[in-house]
Amino acid sequence: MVESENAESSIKPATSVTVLLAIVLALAIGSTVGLGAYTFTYAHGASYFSNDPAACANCHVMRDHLDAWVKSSHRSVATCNDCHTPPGFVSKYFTKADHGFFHSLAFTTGAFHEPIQIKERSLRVVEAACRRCHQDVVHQIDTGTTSPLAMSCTRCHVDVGHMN
Amino acid sequence: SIFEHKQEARNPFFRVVELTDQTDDPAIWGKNFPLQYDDYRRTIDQVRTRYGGSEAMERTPTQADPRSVVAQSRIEEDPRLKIMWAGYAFAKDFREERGHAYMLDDQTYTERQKVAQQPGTCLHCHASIVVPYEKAGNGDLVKGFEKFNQMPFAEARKLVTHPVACIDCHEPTTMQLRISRPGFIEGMRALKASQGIKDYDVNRDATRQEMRSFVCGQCHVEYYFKGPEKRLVYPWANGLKVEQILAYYDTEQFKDWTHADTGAPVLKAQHPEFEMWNQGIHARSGVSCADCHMPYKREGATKISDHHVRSPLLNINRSCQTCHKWSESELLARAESIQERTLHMRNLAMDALVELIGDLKAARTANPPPPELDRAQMLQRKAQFYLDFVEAENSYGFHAPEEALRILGESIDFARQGQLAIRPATGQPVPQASSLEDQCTVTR
Amino acid sequence: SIFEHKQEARNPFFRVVELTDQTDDPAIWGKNFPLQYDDYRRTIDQVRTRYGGSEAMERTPTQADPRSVVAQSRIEEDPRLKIMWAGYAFAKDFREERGHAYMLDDQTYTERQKVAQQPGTCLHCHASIVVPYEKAGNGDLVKGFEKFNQMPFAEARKLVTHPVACIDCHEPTTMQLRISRPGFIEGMRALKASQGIKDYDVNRDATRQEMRSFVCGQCHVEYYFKGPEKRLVYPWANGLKVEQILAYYDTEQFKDWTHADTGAPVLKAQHPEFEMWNQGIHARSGVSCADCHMPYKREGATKISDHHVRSPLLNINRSCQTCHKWSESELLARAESIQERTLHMRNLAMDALVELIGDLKAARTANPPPPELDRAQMLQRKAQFYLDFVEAENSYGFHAPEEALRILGESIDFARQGQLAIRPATGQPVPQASSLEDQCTVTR
Ligand code: HEC
Ligand code: HEC
Ligand code: HEC
Ligand code: HEC
Ligand code: HEC
Ligand code: HEC
Ligand code: HEC
Ligand code: HEC
Ligand code: HEC
Ligand code: HEC
Ligand code: HEC
Ligand code: HEC
Ligand code: HEC
Ligand code: HEC
Ligand SMILES: [Ca+2]
Ligand SMILES: [Ca+2]
Repeated sequence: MVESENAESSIKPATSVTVLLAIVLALAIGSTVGLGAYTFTYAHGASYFSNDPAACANCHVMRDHLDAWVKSSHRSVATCNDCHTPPGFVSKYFTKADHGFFHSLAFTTGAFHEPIQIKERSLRVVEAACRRCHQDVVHQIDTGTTSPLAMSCTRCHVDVGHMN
Repeated sequence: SIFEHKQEARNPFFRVVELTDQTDDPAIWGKNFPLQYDDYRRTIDQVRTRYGGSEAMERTPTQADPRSVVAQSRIEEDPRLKIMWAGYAFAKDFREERGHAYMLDDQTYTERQKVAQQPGTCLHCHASIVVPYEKAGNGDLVKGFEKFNQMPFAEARKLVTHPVACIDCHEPTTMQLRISRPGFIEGMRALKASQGIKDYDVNRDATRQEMRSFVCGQCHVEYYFKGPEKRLVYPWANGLKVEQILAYYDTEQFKDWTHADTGAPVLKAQHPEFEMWNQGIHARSGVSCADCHMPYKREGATKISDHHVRSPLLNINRSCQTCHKWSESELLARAESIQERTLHMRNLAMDALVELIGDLKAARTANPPPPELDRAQMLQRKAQFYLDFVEAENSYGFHAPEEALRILGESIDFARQGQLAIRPATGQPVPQASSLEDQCTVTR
Repeated sequence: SIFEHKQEARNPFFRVVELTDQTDDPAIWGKNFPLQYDDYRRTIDQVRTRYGGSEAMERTPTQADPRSVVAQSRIEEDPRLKIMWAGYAFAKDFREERGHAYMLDDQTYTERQKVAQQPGTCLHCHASIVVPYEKAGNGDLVKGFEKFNQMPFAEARKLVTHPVACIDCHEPTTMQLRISRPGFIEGMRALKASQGIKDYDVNRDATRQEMRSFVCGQCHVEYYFKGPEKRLVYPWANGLKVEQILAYYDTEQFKDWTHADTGAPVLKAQHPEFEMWNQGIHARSGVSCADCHMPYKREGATKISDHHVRSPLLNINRSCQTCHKWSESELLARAESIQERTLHMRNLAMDALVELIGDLKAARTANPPPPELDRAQMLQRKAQFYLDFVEAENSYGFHAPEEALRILGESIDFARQGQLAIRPATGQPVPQASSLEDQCTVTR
């Protein structure tokens, strides 16, 4: 099952921050060497920092997800980053760096599982995003736990963002 | 951030009255949670689906039974049930179950109370009993449970007032789900122990999603009364599958009654919804009872769990369509085609069992009785328990379609083998007048 | 690298040779579609899954049978099959099926060719036959089909060279899917007629998604040879369910052979994958054979259909995970638990059938033979066809789990009723020397 109480609770900003900053800055000034960086610029890396869904679809492997998003109920109300990046400058750009840099790497090496599956950490980001917009709707049901995965929205609303 | 949001979420309820462990009247809880309370009261509705729900049948109230409406009788719908249960209270009165609002009355006034002396144990699943148990046990739930088990039903009945209520599923201060039934707590401990998990505590160890099914598993399960103390026990020490439960009863040498026509030591299976659901694809996929029977509904600005617990087929858009994109009519057709197939095999199994019972009846009077009579009786016990395990399960196979068909197929095999056990071997000619003559002339 | 990815994205494939209705050599098609061709050739791989795939068994080639590798023998794995098929070619040789690359050789060299004289009809499903049919019919596919049906196998065999190839499923200029098999075209017309749809033309009326299953349904179906013309017919005029197909054979008064031990007029079911899939939840949900057995795979920037047709359980991420979020191991476990349950019931049904065959064997020699012998033989025909319908279906129930269990349950019931039919009634004492004496004294 998708959801599990034992799944320990959400991102630990404290520890992450430093790591993130490092990567983010590195990317920003483009001083990272190797394919990753090459790909990053080639795939319009800069557009990572925009909210344009097309930015994500620079990668054809993201194309299906863009298409599925266009068919989804959220097409007109939420873009990729609304769901896939947490709020707050640092964590937001860390996540983008993750999608941008590590995905670039994975994409270039071709070393990733197909079909692409969301990672637990990313799912946490998404689950938190649901609550960001729908607090009022769910405040009664979303109780009594500190892990967003303990009460998973996507368990039932799996295709709000991507309608296949 | 997530954290702040969570903190707010912790206690999202605006309370007008304080609720304690003594508050068993749902009307008082309703002051704090009017939406849930309104739906809860609607379990009084009676609507029939093709195989479920229930039909409101008018009746003229009597002194003994003041009910003016009951659900349809199952034993009149299918008289073969009377043959299966010959000699047991269920052959006198067995009705389609209906909404939670009726549980206390239906238990109190069923004919089954008249033909047999029932213990207070019965109330474990038909009343709001947390407070009464604690009172009877001076604060000790299990002690109270044991006291109730040993009272006669009539005496125990005086100590309860409500059908299942808020306090039976909720912890009053946080509104978290909570298991209040000793039968389930002990049953789960035995089950987990059989899987190598020591002293499992359901209220401590279960996930929130599990609790959304466990609160129902408190009552929607197979059970029996153990020993002279009439302790309520869920027979799960070997596992939840029909063969594991039967094996448990065999080692306990337990029988519910002796079959009137055949003398076989037989068992009555009762509403194993929780056990069957566990064998199905939905449970395997993490889908809980509440997901389907208490789906979320939008009330004004917020979502709440629909406390009008009922057949999901009366509420397909909320119960099924969030997960399944098919149309309501298509989803209804899918559920009904599963139920139809189950019913078809259930009828074949019922015919086989009735024929076995007929043969056993004849065989007992035969002189000499066939040598394999005992084996045939044990095969009846098996065939009957397997069949009743699906018959008594109230989803007509939907909760676990493949398991239901597997069980019915095996039931047919047991019943037919029982018939074969008490017949002369094939090839042995039926003695006919003529052939007898011949043999006589030979001997002459 | 990503640069190439973008290049490929622009132009997935361009043609180097022209393909016509005469081009039956897949190697030539492969020049235009190297990716599909490479995968197509990999159907020579032999990998075993828990219940499927196939195992490569070494053997020393002989003059008569030059194969150095075959698949494992099913009749050695389960000798009860020989009893079920006593007196029929399948009792001599029946192996696990393997990849498409072997279809022509396996058909040519099976022992079944030696013990019985087979017609050219067989090749309809074991060779690339579009071009040979048209040649034989001077451009008329159906005429060619009829000619082949009436030749002896050996003669017809000389006219074909390839196993199923591109042209058997594709129209060469557009690459659209196309049905080339008269058996399927006529079978579908009969089926649709029974549903009130007049002169249905599969190549004209089928949707693209339907075609993704129909191309497989050309061969993965139950069939028989009708009349002296040995015309290949798919028995679908009443529908695709087992009882509808049996009813068809009964009205045609058709039997495959007379059972050697029992004299019953029995039938052999063969690979009804298409029929069973039609009864399952996947078909109902619009999931085609190709979705699972030829899933899309990414080759650079383009997605192609995996032409390495094989067990989806060897390719779970592409075959299942596009629709199911569960892990590979969980999906494997789900499929295998369905197959395990099917196998369990299949074994119970097999035991029941074998016992019926034993009883019938004894009953025939009895004097006088039991009056109900014919009825028992007809029950064997039924029980055996039902069992074989699941046994011969190659997914071990996965294509339609509930239907498979329903069929097996009914098969058990038929077999046991057959046994009962030829036994003296219960309660009738077995005639014993003593009791006979008594009766004699009485008559004196
Ligand atoms: C450079 C190409 C590329 C771009 C641009 C790209 N992705 Fe990805 N993405 C990938 C690849 C490759 C994977 C698979 C990685 C894996 O599974 O290990 C992936 C996986 C993912 C996943 C699932 C894995 C996970 O981390 O949970 C998410 C979610 C995702 N991408 C979102 C996005 C979003 C949102 C954007 C735009 C802000 C984006 N991607 C832009 C290539 C890309
Ligand atoms: C309304 C919220 C929402 C929006 C907007 C959204 N997604 Fe998602 N996305 C999700 C959810 C929820 C999942 C996880 C689905 C699951 O559990 O399988 C997901 C999963 C993914 C995955 C991993 C594949 C998978 O099925 O697990 C990728 C890649 C992805 N999204 C990319 C994108 C891209 C690119 C966009 C913008 C075009 C986008 N998403 C927009 C909610 C959203
Ligand atoms: C950027 C804000 C935003 C995010 C993030 C977001 N939503 Fe929504 N959602 C909306 C809006 C706006 C609507 C449409 C108005 C309404 O119905 O409230 C909506 C509608 C919905 C609906 C009703 C329509 C439908 O699709 O059935 C559901 C359910 C829903 N959201 C669930 C989710 C879930 C689950 C997530 C996280 C995976 C999510 N939303 C993420 C803003 C958001
Ligand atoms: C067990 C299944 C389930 C889970 C888990 C679930 N929902 Fe829902 N949700 C539903 C159903 C059913 C409805 C439709 C209610 C109705 O139609 O009255 C719904 C409706 C909604 C709506 C639309 C309300 C409206 O009509 O405008 C939103 C928004 C929403 N859910 C968000 C969420 C979020 C956010 C979460 C996680 C905190 C969540 N849901 C968890 C089943 C679920
Ligand atoms: C995936 C959805 C689903 C889940 C999960 C589920 N049920 Fe059901 N249940 C159904 C359906 C559908 C029916 C058939 C209703 C009908 O025939 O009208 C049903 C029938 C019932 C009935 C008989 C209802 C009637 O109308 O007569 C009871 C009692 C019941 N379920 C209890 C449970 C319990 C207890 C659980 C958990 C242990 C559970 N169900 C889990 C869908 C579900
Ligand atoms: C305290 C015991 C108890 C608990 C807890 C309980 N039930 Fe019941 N339930 C009953 C009884 C008793 C009946 C039959 C009432 C009658 O027929 O008078 C019943 C009837 C039902 C019915 C049949 C309604 C109909 O129309 O036929 C459904 C559905 C059902 N319960 C589902 C659930 C679900 C889901 C849960 C958990 C959320 C649950 N029950 C919890 C005892 C319980
Ligand atoms: C382990 C929980 C449990 C116990 C103990 C229990 N019941 Fe029930 N009872 C249920 C549930 C759940 C239903 C609803 C499902 C059903 O009817 O199959 C029900 C339904 C009923 C019904 C309505 C349907 C019918 O059978 O006519 C009656 C009457 C009834 N019970 C009487 C009794 C009596 C009398 C006893 C004690 C001998 C008893 N119950 C003990 C759980 C229980
Ligand atoms: C048969 C069991 C049962 C009974 C009785 C019951 N509830 Fe619930 N209740 C549930 C379940 C299951 C949930 C969902 C909890 C979760 O998802 O954690 C729930 C959730 C709630 C919630 C949280 C918000 C929501 O709607 O999901 C409130 C508030 C609530 N119930 C109030 C009540 C009140 C008031 C009563 C009595 C009138 C009551 N309940 C009776 C089973 C029950
Ligand atoms: C919270 C999600 C959820 C809900 C609610 C739900 N289902 Fe399902 N259902 C599933 C999953 C998951 C499966 C397993 C197949 C899969 O993995 O997609 C499934 C399988 C099924 C199947 C195929 C099983 C079989 O035996 O062929 C049917 C039919 C079905 N559901 C009907 C229903 C109906 C009817 C309801 C409402 C009463 C319902 N479901 C409610 C998630 C759900
Ligand atoms: C939803 C997925 C799915 C669909 C659709 C499907 N199959 Fe299968 N098929 C399977 C699985 C899983 C197996 C079991 C494979 C195994 O046991 O290794 C299987 C087994 C088989 C086998 C035996 C393969 C072997 O390895 O021995 C054949 C032949 C077959 N299918 C043909 C078909 C045909 C023809 C159709 C359409 C009429 C079809 N299948 C539709 C999933 C599917
Ligand atoms: C021309 C007839 C024909 C057509 C068309 C055909 N098959 Fe087959 N298929 C066969 C034969 C014959 C075999 C067995 C070959 C052997 O054992 O030598 C076979 C074997 C298989 C196997 C078993 C492979 C194994 O490892 O056991 C699968 C799976 C299969 N086919 C699936 C399909 C699917 C899916 C389609 C359609 C896309 C299809 N077939 C189309 C005749 C055909
Ligand atoms: C209607 C299509 C069709 C016809 C006609 C047909 N086959 Fe097959 N054959 C198949 C399919 C599909 C398979 C693979 C599935 C299986 O083995 O069950 C197969 C498998 C086989 C195999 C390998 C497995 C085994 O049984 O040992 C042999 C040998 C074989 N066929 C021989 C023959 C012979 C001989 C004939 C003619 C008497 C014949 N076939 C006619 C479709 C057909
Ligand atoms: C047993 C049937 C079968 C055979 C034999 C077959 N194909 Fe296909 N082929 C299919 C199916 C099914 C599709 C998917 C078509 C669709 O979705 O419309 C397909 C699709 C294709 C496509 C379209 C692109 C793609 O991959 O989806 C090409 C090109 C192709 N096949 C080439 C070939 C070649 C070359 C051969 C011979 C080496 C061949 N096929 C043999 C069944 C077959
Ligand atoms: C193209 C989509 C698709 C593919 C591919 C697919 N499935 Fe399914 N599967 C479904 C649908 C749809 C259902 C029906 C339940 C529902 O409506 O969600 C289902 C149901 C199931 C069920 C529940 C049925 C039951 O009898 O309990 C299982 C198990 C399952 N699939 C396994 C598999 C496996 C294993 C594969 C790969 C071999 C596979 N599926 C491939 C769409 C698919
Ligand atoms: Ca009911
Ligand atoms: Ca095989």
